[in-house]
Amino acid sequence: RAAAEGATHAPGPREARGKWEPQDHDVQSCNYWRHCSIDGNICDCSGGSLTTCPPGTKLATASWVASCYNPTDGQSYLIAYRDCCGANVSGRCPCLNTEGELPVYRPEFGNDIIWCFGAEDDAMTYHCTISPIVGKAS
Amino acid sequence: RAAAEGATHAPGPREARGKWEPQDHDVQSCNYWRHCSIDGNICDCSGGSLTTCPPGTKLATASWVASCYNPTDGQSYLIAYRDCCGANVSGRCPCLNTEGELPVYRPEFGNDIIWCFGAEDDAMTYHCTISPIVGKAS
Amino acid sequence: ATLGATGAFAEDKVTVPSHDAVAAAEAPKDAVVVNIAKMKYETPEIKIKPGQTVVWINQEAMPHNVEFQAGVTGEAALKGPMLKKEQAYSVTFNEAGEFPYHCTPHPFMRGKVIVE
Amino acid sequence: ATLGATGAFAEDKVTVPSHDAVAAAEAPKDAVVVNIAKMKYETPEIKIKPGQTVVWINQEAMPHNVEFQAGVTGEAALKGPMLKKEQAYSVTFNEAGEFPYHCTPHPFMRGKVIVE
Amino acid sequence: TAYAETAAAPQTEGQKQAAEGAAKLAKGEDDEPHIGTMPKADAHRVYVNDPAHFAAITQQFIIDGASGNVLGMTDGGFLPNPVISNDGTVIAQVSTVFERIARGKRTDYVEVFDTETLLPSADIELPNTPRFLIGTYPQMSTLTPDNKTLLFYQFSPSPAVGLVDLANKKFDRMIDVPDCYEMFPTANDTFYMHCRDGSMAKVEFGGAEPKISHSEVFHGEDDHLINTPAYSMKAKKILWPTYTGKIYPVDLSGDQAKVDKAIEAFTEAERKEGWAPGGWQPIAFHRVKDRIYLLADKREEWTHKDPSRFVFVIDAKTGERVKKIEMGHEIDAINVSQNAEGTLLYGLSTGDRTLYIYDEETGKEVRHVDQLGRGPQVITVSDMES
Amino acid sequence: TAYAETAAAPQTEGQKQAAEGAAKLAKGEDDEPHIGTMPKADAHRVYVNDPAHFAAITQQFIIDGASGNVLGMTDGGFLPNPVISNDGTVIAQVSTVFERIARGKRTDYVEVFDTETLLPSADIELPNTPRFLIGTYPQMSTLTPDNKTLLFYQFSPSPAVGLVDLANKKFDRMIDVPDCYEMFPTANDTFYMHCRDGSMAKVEFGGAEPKISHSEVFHGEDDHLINTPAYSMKAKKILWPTYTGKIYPVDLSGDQAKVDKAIEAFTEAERKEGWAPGGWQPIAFHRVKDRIYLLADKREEWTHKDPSRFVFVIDAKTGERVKKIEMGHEIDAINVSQNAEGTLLYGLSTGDRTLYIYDEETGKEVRHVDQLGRGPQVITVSDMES
Ligand SMILES: [Cu+2]
Ligand SMILES: [Cu+2]
Repeated sequence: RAAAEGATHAPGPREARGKWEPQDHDVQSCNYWRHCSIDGNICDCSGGSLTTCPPGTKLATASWVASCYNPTDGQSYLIAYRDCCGANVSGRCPCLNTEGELPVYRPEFGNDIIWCFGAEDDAMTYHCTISPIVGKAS
Repeated sequence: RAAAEGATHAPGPREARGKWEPQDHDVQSCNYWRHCSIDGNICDCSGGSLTTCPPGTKLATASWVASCYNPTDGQSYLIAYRDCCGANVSGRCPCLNTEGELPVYRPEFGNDIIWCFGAEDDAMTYHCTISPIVGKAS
Repeated sequence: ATLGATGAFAEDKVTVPSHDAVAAAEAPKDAVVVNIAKMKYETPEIKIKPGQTVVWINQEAMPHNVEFQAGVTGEAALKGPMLKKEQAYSVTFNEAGEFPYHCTPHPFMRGKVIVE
Repeated sequence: ATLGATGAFAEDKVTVPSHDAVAAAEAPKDAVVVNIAKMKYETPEIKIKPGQTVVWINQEAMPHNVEFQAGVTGEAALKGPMLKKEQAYSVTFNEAGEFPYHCTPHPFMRGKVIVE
Repeated sequence: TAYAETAAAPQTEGQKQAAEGAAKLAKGEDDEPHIGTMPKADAHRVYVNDPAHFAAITQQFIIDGASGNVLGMTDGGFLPNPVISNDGTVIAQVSTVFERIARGKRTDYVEVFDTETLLPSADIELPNTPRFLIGTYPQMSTLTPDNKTLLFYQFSPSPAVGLVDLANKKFDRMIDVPDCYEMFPTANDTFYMHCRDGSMAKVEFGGAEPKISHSEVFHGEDDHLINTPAYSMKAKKILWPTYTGKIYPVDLSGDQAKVDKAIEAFTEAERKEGWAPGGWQPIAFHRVKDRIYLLADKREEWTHKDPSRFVFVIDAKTGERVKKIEMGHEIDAINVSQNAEGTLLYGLSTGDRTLYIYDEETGKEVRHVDQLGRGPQVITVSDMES
Repeated sequence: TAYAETAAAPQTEGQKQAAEGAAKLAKGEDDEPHIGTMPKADAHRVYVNDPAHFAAITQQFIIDGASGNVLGMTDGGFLPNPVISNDGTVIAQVSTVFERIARGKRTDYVEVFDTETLLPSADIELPNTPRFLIGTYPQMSTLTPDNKTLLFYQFSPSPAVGLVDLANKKFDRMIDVPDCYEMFPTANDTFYMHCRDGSMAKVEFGGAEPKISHSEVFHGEDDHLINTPAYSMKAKKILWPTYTGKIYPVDLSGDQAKVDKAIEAFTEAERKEGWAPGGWQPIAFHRVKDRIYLLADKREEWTHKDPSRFVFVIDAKTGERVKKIEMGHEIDAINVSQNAEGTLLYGLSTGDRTLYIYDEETGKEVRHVDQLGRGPQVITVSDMES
């Protein structure tokens, strides 16, 4: 059907095994540049934003990181993926990207771990992930 | 792809708003004649059978009923839909049929109710439904 | 309440000859009959003497039962089996009192046994 | 442990000047510095005197912190903020003892402050 | 493939966020993650509940109908009932959880959510696990007009209505009721129910003993009144359709329920063609416009819970059909925002897991919100109009 | 449309039930509903776990690979680890639930299921909510060979392995371990782990104090060993592939871990074309046949968790490729039944929520089992062979 204004559904995960082709215009799409190693759901789709947790969840202090390439300025930035916890998984905007993702014995770059450490009330269930920048990739 | 032997997936729910056309050859399909007023999941698909609950669940004593037409012998039988309870919904073979289904104030024919009454341990979550005959429809 | 060999609940006010449904023909002959039909207990209120037995006989295909809530016949609820058409269930009332009951799936089906 | 106006936990063995990360330049000048780089505390074991302050400065983009488990600096765990590059966090150690710590997301990053 | 944008299309939420993120980065501003809060509810706030096909845990989506953005979510247990006040100040649910997922100790409780933080502000356990476990009917849990009392329904072992004192965050009591179902509150101490015998019961619970009276029987045994009528507490009016589309307007504004002349949504010819309502929540009412919306389609008999593709808009005063809207999707539930201007018509597709949003005036679909759980069925709106 | 049957196709479960039901009815036999029991486990028993994309509650499907029938299901909490013994006598899990769905008091526990009734036979709470919450890796929870001790992994605040005494249904103790991950038991008091530094650690916990020793480092920092290697406890052998398909055979049968010559699954030319393993559980091992199965495809770098469409069968002794099987679907996890004759190759598609079953010898798909939850990822089999 014809696209209605403000269509809210994001293109799904990227083509299996395909090249990572980051964009800088839609946070709710899995190929948004900062989501290069995200595993889970994009918080902007369930009441949060690119860098804020939805109301009702708890923000982890810990995170895993990835170095993501920004096509707009040609720089790579370190993204610290912090989980929003204490609620059931949102189910909206699920993505699994693994740029630079390493196995569990290199947990600093591993995205299978439930990175809820440091969230208030010891919240440890996974709702969604935010993609804040913590610095330039070294 | 070519149909593999013993294909286990059942045709889904019937066409929306369509005529009820019961068959007598596949219990795991939503249009099996006894399922004429089933609301939920067919137990045969998750370790039970047409008239038995899967291991690990509890069998309700109560039920709702419907009068279902058997195309094989041209008779109508009263089916007492008993729920198998105490486990999360199976998610396999979901069906919603409403032949003769009545609103909640006629609960004896209503299939929205969680009919787990009488199950052991006061089990009250819904896993699946069996379709035993309790008699000829009067 | 523990079930004794005879089916008797020691501290309860009733005795239950069989916890399973029986064919109507096998129901105790001297019992007071309450027929169930058209979503009703035909005689919703009956009076009996202590020691008498009531037998409920389902006369229709729709399954019914009788259930006495916790505290009525004993500490625990007494939930009779669902009865198919022409199946029966009996309860012997040993003590005086009023014993309301209902049908488990059909709470609007209510009756009472008055023992005096 | 209740947080006093000065940031001091009355019954704890430490004082925390700021619970938030501060710019490295704003770290206490007389503190003993532990740099964090390449997924390590560069000086994983340090010895100080009671009353001295330790400041951890993260020298890389990868976020790190320090966390003292429950029972070490006080009854509750002391979880420092995650530090970005060139951010710092200080703890003043008031009593003698051994204070092991680790990085919350990276348990293999371990260190110890020995106060004597 | 690049996301196609036209000059005319407004920015989506995802695009806005990307632009803001890029701007901040360009200015060298640090990201400062934190937890967001909910905006204040307005007339375009809409709640979608997902009973998830009888799953042991469920979800509710809080959506801004005007933008199609999900504002937040709440978790529920097994078949919870959403409870939303008309003024938008109460977001609550009656819910059930078990100690070990789907078995073990059962707890029925009322949970109230802070409307800004969406964190629980009250958790009130209900004694004796009383609540009726059934597919989600809006009128199985309601608030009184002052928002101070929450009512929930009990079926077994004997019909009753539970009162929960929200102001003091405690369970109050159970009230035995006749063989009647669902609650339609009209005052802070009064609600109506629909009874098995075809009458409406009036229950006044302000005194020491509840006072219960019945209206006349207003429909026959063969008029099957659907489970999810439309109710306007402010108008004290129920619009209650039968399986065939005969709509009973039940006026609760007087001393006793009074049923006005039924409105036939379809002509006899249309009914012969098979036109009849169908879906989970197939009727809505716009109080200020005094309009009825009926979700319907051509259907075989006994398909009253199948989705439908059309909404018939009916003037509640005259019973005349105003228009017929083609929904363009298989719709299971409908509702309408209660504002007079810029009214939105909501159509929820359980199969698509999508809320489709239409301009009520033009009937055109203007946006949609997808990925709404596993089997969303219920749409709740508030009535903030005077 | 009528279900098409050919004379050759065997009856499905649903067809069998229909025929039996019709036969009983024709004979006038009453239905006697009751609760079924599980058959005894055999070599074609296969378990599929659905972590449901991080949902707070999950499910496991117990399947007969030979027929494709689901035999039963178990419920799990958040990211549970399935624990199945090689002799089929233990079906257990390490699980986590919360008092209010996804928040509130957290409980970590081991649950053991009766293999006939599937009812819980043990529920053992773990103190201090120790378990590592992570996507499901088979080796994060294991049994000792005698089935008496269950091991689970703790990550934070410091790596440890928990011991649970299944025989006496109680938590035993935590053992501090070095910066190492996953457990590979070789004896009732010994297990190995893989360490951050690239060595294998041996942990002997039979005495008062655990005795821990390390092998040599056997791989460099740039050899990324995947999270879900294949482990045969009976062979005491791990087949551990890297992201590029270099497979380390880790022999745990001696005094210390010994890593044999790595097997390159792909030639340099193939690797240049992009061939590499990928999926959630992309390697399996058939002990009696001594064969390795590697799920792989042509892929871009850094797509190691994307599904693949091919299984490369490799002789574990010679490192030679035996054959390449076209799976015909996007597969995320594979496993093989351990029987020598009639071996089944299992391919699980998370996206299709379907377990595809292949004749290992011919490589042909012979049946499939669909509707397996929301995001099934893990396949577990027992090794009942001598
Ligand atoms: Cu009855
Ligand atoms: Cu660190």
